[in-house]
Amino acid sequence: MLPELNEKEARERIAKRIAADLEDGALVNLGIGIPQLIPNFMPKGVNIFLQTENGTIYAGPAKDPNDLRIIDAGGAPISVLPGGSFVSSDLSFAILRGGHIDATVLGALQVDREGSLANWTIPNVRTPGMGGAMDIVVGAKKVYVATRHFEKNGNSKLMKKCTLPLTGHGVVDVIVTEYCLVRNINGRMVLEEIAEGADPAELQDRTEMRMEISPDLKIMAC
Amino acid sequence: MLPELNEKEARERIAKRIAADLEDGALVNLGIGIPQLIPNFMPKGVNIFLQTENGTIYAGPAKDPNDLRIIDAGGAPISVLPGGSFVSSDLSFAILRGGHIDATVLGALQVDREGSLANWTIPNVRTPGMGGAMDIVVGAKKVYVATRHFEKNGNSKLMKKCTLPLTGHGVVDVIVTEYCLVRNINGRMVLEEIAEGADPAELQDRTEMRMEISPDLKIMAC
Amino acid sequence: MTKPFIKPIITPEEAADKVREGTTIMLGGFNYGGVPYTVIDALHDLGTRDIRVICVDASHCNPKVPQPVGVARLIVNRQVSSMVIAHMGLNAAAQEMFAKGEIDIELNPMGTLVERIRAGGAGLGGFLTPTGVDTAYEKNRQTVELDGKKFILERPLKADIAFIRAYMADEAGNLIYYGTGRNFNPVMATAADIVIAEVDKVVPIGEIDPNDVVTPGIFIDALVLKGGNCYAART
Amino acid sequence: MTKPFIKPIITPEEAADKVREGTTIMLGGFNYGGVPYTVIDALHDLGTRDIRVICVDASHCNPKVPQPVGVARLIVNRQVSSMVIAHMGLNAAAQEMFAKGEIDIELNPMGTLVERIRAGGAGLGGFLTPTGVDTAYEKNRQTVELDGKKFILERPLKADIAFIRAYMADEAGNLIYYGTGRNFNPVMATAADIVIAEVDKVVPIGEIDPNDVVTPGIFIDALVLKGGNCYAART
Repeated sequence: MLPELNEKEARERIAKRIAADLEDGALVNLGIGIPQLIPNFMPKGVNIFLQTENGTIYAGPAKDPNDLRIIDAGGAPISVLPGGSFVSSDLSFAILRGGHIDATVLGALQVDREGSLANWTIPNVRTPGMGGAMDIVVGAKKVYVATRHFEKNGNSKLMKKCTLPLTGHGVVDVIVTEYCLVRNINGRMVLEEIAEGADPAELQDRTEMRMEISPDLKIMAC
Repeated sequence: MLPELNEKEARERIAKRIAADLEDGALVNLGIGIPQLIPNFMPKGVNIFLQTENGTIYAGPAKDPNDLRIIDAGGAPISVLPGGSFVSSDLSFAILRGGHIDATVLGALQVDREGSLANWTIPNVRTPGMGGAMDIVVGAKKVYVATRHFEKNGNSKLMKKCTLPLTGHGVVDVIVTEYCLVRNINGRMVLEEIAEGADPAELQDRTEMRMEISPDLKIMAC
Repeated sequence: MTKPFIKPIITPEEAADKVREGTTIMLGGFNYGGVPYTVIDALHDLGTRDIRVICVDASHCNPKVPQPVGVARLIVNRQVSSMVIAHMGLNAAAQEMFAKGEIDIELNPMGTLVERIRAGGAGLGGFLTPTGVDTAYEKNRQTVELDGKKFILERPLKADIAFIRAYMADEAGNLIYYGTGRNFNPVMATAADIVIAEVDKVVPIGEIDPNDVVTPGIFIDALVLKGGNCYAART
Repeated sequence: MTKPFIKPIITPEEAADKVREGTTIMLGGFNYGGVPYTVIDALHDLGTRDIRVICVDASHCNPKVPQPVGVARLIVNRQVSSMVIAHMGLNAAAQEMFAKGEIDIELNPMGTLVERIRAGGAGLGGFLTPTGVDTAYEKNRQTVELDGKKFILERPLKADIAFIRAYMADEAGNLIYYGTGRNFNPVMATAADIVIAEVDKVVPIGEIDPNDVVTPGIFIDALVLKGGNCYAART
């Protein structure tokens, strides 16, 4: 049996693991949800800089919760840190699509063995729209997917091939769930780390995406 | 015989006539040469606003001839007038190509009956390059050509068809020379005004471009 | 038609009244920020129907924010016949109308959307982007392959009227923005026949340094002062 | 490689020394304004050859200005093997070398040139422009017809290094420009692997308002202080 985690533990573990993987000084764009927890878990001495797609370079915590003049893409008040700036959306997306962001972390509805990501629509159920995600996944130097491993019904979100409309094809570099870290190494999906107490064979058994188990498989830091 | 004019008289007459044709309040881009004389000849009570392709909105006369921080496209010191601003070249050319300029006035090596203009190269002789002219002629709402009527060898610069490489095809709205004003009316080149003392038949005889003489032919204001 | 050098300050109602049935409008803003709330409210009160809207998102109308905000007011009021947007995740009403086929919504990736508007303003015929390649978004869109890489060919967008939002204008219509309220506004200012900017304040010429201007006044037809709507007040 | 948050201030020689034979560089500037003269001088003195240059114009070298200026110094010194530019009307030497086939020069319309650089920086595959259609410029270029209108398909431009010129930087590399010195500089800042900005002065973080920044520091690798060249002094 895979170790059970509650929602909070699972989300924080994912955020913490990605926080530890980000390069010091990296310029990072974070999606809504789990990715937003990452700044709370940065290792001591390692700093990342946040870009928001609505135009903040170097976003920081809000100073006044009622002031909506500086917000993140989700509409929450934020601030700009010293050394930061504001840009228009054409420049913001030139930054995102043009390869000027070191990493992005996004949530997923599904992610698959080809490195494809689906996170913008469940046809006939819910269509929030792609927002900026399609541009970000083609432009960021490194694309992290931060996602719970399973759907509520127990199906794995790591698929052989996404059945939902894609956000991007072959764009994902690293998948982190509460049970594992999978790295896309030249198109091979390699299970590099597994959560303490989880059995690789069982995890693979319950995961539709075929993973190549690293000969150097490690216990996931958390 | 067409009345003889010296260089200065000819150039000033052309500038003066175009100045009188420009709409009050128009945003205008002026090429190098004769077009630069136009601001000196604006009728009383009629104002135009100048844009320079290197990024000045509302250009005015220089304040300090040694300060090269604010220059026109030709490199001459200018100033920015109250209400003006500076833009980068991508925005400057979005303005020029995107139809946000009311009029441009450009010099010509040749201009022809199809409304085409050649003014950027004489192959194997001189190739200054097109600079911004190709963008400007496709984007300005109204394209004036300000040119001497004849080459030094007596050939007319108003051609049946340009023999030099084009700057733009079918882009010219008005041609003003020291002898006439020709307006492109839905592809018909109509001689609307002729200089005092010039005979339409003789002018046509010495002009390669076939002009349709307006039934309402007027003496050119100068 | 040349635009006036000194920009008239008009009422929100006068601004909204320029919209007719079938008019295509652009609305600045991204989520809560940089939205011309005051003009949108006037347009809501005027009730003009069959408005075609180009904007970033469908704003808020959801269990957390049940009173519709900004363009969501026009949508819920059935004034909007079509939209080109990138996101409607915070507008449950719009998603429902979309699912029922009651509103014509074209979803674009956000970077594609802003670039299409920029292309419209810049006189370009279109552009090639890697965004959306090999996804469902690519369907029914023209693609071009160059040097073995596939791109989607995107077309420019223009509007009859753009209602934008800036922080401050001078009397010549030069605009500066504040915080994340900049977003789509400077690009939309270039891509519509008529451009009306809602602002916090209008200052005399000279108070905005010509080097600091973000949107030159040449694009602007008129100014509207922002009103007291609770969102206008906070942005 | 992430770029440093606090930008090192390096010497013009250190900046110039990043250029190798075969390196493609972008040089900001338009005529006299916004040119990184100090770095260009260092590059001249270093004598590096086979440099591929992307810039607006070939600067000055003509009967009125016989001493070559800016990039004209590199051209006359035979350091430049190829150029993509829009204008060389004020550089008689370059025109002569071009006529003799001694330098490979690709002329682009200026709006096309700046847009190609922007496309390079923005991750686009190209764009469609009406500029140059039905002229000699169209020859050997791909065209696309859309809705009965013909456009030239233009491709992005990128460089290994961009040397740009701004008025002022803060320590985080945020840049503002002065007057017509802005020109191609902000766009070039987005389109090269390494971007080095020559500036009048570097101020502490906080002295440039985040709303006034034109080029965000994220694009910048290093700063150079402008030197005493007579043109640098006047711009």
